[in-house]
Amino acid sequence: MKNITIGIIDYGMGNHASVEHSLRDIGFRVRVSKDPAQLDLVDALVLPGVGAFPAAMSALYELDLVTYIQEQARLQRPLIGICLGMQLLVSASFEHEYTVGLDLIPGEIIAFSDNDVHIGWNTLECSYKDPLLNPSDGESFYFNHSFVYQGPAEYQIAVARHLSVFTAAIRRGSVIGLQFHPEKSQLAGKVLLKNIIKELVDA
Amino acid sequence: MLKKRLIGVVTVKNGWAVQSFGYRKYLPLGKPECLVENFDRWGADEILVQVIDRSLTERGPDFELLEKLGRLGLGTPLIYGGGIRSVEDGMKVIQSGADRLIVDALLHDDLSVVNSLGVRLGKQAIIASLPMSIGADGLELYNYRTKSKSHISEALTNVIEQGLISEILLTDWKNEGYPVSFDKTLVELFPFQKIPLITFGGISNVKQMKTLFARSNIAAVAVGNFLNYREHSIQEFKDTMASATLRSPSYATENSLQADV
Amino acid sequence: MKYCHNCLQPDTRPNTYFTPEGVCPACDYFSRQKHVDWDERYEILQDLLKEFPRKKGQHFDCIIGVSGGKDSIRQALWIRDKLGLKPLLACLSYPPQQVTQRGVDNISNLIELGFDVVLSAPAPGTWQRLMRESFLQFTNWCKSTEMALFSSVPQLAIRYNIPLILWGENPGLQLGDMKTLGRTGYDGNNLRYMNTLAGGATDWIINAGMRENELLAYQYPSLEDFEINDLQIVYLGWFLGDWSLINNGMYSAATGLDIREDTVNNTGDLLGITALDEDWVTLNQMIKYYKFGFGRVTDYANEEIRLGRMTRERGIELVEQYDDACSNEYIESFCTYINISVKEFWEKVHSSINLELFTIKQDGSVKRKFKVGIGL
Amino acid sequence: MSDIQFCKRCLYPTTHPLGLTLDDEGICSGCRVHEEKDSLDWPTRWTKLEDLVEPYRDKSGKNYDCIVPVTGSQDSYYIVYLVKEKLGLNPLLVTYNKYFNTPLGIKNLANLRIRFNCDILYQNVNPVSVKNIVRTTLRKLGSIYWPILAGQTVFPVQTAVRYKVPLIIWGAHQGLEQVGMFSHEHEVEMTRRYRKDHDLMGYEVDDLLSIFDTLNEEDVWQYRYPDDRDLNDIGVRGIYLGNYVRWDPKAQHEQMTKCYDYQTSEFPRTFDCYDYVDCFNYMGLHDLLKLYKHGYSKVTDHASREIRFGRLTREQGLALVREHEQKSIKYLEQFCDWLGVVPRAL
Repeated sequence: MKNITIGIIDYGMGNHASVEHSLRDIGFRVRVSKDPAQLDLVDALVLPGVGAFPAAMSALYELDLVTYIQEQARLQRPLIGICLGMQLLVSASFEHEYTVGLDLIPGEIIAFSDNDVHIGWNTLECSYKDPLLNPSDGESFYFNHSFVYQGPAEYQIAVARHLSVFTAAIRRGSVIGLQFHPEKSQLAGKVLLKNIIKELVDA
Repeated sequence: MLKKRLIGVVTVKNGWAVQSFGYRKYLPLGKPECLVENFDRWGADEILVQVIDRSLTERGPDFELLEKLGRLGLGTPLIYGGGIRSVEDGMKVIQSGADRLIVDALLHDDLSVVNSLGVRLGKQAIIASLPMSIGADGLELYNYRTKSKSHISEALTNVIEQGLISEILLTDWKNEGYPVSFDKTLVELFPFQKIPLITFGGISNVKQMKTLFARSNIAAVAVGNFLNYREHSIQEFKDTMASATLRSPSYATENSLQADV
Repeated sequence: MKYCHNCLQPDTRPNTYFTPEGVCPACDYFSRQKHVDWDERYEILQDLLKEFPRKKGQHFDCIIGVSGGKDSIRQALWIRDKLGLKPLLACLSYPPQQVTQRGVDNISNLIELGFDVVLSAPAPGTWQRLMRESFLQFTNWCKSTEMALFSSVPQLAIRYNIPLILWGENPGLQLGDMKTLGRTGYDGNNLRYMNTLAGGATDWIINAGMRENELLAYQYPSLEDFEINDLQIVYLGWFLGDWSLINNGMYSAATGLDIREDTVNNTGDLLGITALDEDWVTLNQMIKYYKFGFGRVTDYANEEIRLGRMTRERGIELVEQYDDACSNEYIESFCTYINISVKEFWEKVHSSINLELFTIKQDGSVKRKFKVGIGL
Repeated sequence: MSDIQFCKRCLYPTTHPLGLTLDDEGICSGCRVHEEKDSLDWPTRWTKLEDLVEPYRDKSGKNYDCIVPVTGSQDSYYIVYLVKEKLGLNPLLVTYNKYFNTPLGIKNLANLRIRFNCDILYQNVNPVSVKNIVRTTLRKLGSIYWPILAGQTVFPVQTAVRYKVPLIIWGAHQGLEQVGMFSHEHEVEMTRRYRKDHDLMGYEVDDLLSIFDTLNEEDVWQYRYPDDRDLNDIGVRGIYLGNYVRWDPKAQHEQMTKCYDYQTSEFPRTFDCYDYVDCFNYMGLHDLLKLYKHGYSKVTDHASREIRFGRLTREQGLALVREHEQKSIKYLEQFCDWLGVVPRAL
């Protein structure tokens, strides 16, 4: 396995250390950068994110990364969005005020019904339409969010259940979104990250 | 199906992980990062690090400790509490690796900061710590800095009812650290029955845990002192409980001495 | 009683059968060794070793039984520095009252040569009682101790998850104990049938009145244990063309072996290099001589004669002079150890003397009826 | 550095490496837990111990009842005495060869095996690897003892897994005895965390490996703790007799000397003649390094212990510490020869 290098997009929103450690433990090389020149050299991109959608989008604009990321998606370079990072991939979000996202995957981010929150470990139900996550079907992953993706079923590749069914993972071509935190899901998280990245990079 | 959580608690005082008894007596345990790393390997569902002498001395969060914990590369979600005074403090705590933060002193000092943190980070990241006890006329909130008891303020009640915080850490502070002593009536009498609770303080056996987990509004049970007396105590609790509501126990295997494992 | 035409081995050793030409199995084997292609055998060994790759997470390639003596040091160094393997050395140590200072120094020497050594030592009290029982029942104190010695390596092989056991000489070939001849010259899995191990039976030990869990060190692993853990004993002697008592002594002396100070007339140990970790083996060799007509010096002489370094006549002189050598000092210390009187000791020894081969004079001295080298 | 405070009763500072808390009367956690020795009902605790070990007695006749780590000194005699004579268990003794063995230590261990008639297993790690590790831990942690502590605390656990004997029986828990880390009633058991945190100063063996250092996998693998799966499969469990027996090392040693001929020796750097008689360096170079690192040495441990037992006043203890703490060390050249280090350079 040629040493795969992952680029974590650093736009100042969210903690890179855990994602970085997780990827290194799996055996990948990691670069954390906001500089497109650096990010061009890596085999796959990861977009982390903690905090609110609007603040994150303005941070991406400030660092002039929106067009860059959209361009990489167009080039079908592997891109994985984690938690808020996943939500940024979609068309728009209603968190606080309606805000346009990177629009790489059609759909919107809306609040849970009656302002509910989804915190804790929940089992992943893979849709078998896309074999990418199948090895992790039935495994538990750590969720920590109060907004969810709503969009065309074709982009949903995994769901989870809390009061109602909601989207846990989306995919469109080489762009993947994970609502949960694989870097905080112990062994199951590492296995999933490894499978996804190897699949996307080898494709 | 969303699982219930067993949280490993590391209480820190003067830079040392300690056992705590009734919020007033302490015994040394070791280096916080050693306990945290161990809970991570044991497969705790979340790890709560509470540094109990930061607000007392106005030194703000223990970023040095958070930085040390960051270097461990934890695979387990981390909750940090201790010394969060402002929105900047809270944001920096999350930036330095904590997944969620917990506030106690701030509930008494400045509720507006709690609100804005909820807005900036999303309320799922915010936990309110309410050490409670039962007084002459019902439930009392304990202020550990002034060692005084009072009723939950109107303002705090609004913040909770407006859903600006995701969970409440309900601590039976009087029985904290003593085996099989958590007072269930605290949960029954607790005014906010809709908000998910993390129960802590004197929970040491599976029987207690089962009864607590049976209540729908209890999302997690936290254990502190009692995780330090046995090897694999988190897995032991999960094995004995053998309940589908919890994630099953995991036993790490890096280099086995056994044949063909 | 007949002697081998070539060397001084009488046909009284258990499980040994001479060739029609009157040559003992060891001489027969040795004569065929001249035509062996040792390079080919070395390749056979290399292929064999490939069948035992290191298991996942395992850091040892093989396990060797060692006492720190001449065979151990030579084997350990050859396995590590020639075959490039990483061995775990397993030493079954005599109890403190019996092990000699030079014996423990030799183990320290092995450790200092950079080897990982696990040393197991059975409970001294039980060991002592079993030695007493063994001597009183079989006039051979080694019956129980040899059970422990032979059992320790396969026991440790199972517990340390190291299936490949490298052993020294094949008793079947070098010493003529035919029962241990396995499928090939180097397969040692029949070692369990060696005279001492008697198929691994320990019934006599159990009747000695000790609880079963006191005798764990004496349990030779069962055939089933061997199969479950796919243990494989390999005799290195089959691959080492120059394997001999004296050669091994020289290899080891050059790498730190400490040898016996006492002289042959007290010990029967011609060059002072055998069984260095304890001194009561001298008694057993003397008793072996009284039972079968050949002792410690005969074993030496036979090897030297086969290697052409000693004439049969010179051998006969040495055997006649020293084959029953055993100073009273060793007899007294042994009797104190197993708590019998010297008188009882001699009564026991005399009761097991082979009266076909010896007569016991009035003064208690023992005379040969046979002529060394000729027989009866 | 937060200001260092001292316990009012014993001589420990709050900078004690195992951690020390003072209560509002200025008495330390160690002294407070020590008071339990005169308040707990020890006969009942002994019955608790008997019930605890009962299920571990081997019924098959094919295995040992427990694993007991031993050395040629410390509390080994009393531990084996309790396990074999009082509990009637059939132990497998295990010992890690630390290579600093005094003749007296070797003799004590040999005598122990004879007097209690026990099987024993010695681990001898090849000295090349041991010295490589010592060079690294001396440089990184200022410790010449790290591999010994690592070996002594892991070989019994590895043996429990390899021999499928789940119960390991230790003497007293050092954290409890010195700084009252636990109450006796917590009945604390052996954990990998305590070993890494305290015995090994926060460094498990893999933490010593670095691409900049020549120390390699082949040197260190024998010091790795068995993984959680192994421990769980076999049900390995380490208990401390000190939680069930009123632990008084001085009295115990005297009893063992009288009944089982345990032998002692004098030390310039402490008044206690029982502990560490089996080691050339524990009370020598190691003790000096302890003083440099923690500001106190073994004599303070011994004095604090004796003060708590009421056999010394604080003033007498302080006088003994002052008298012994500055004494010179022996066997330095011998250690330097062994490691291949020039004394000045050390």
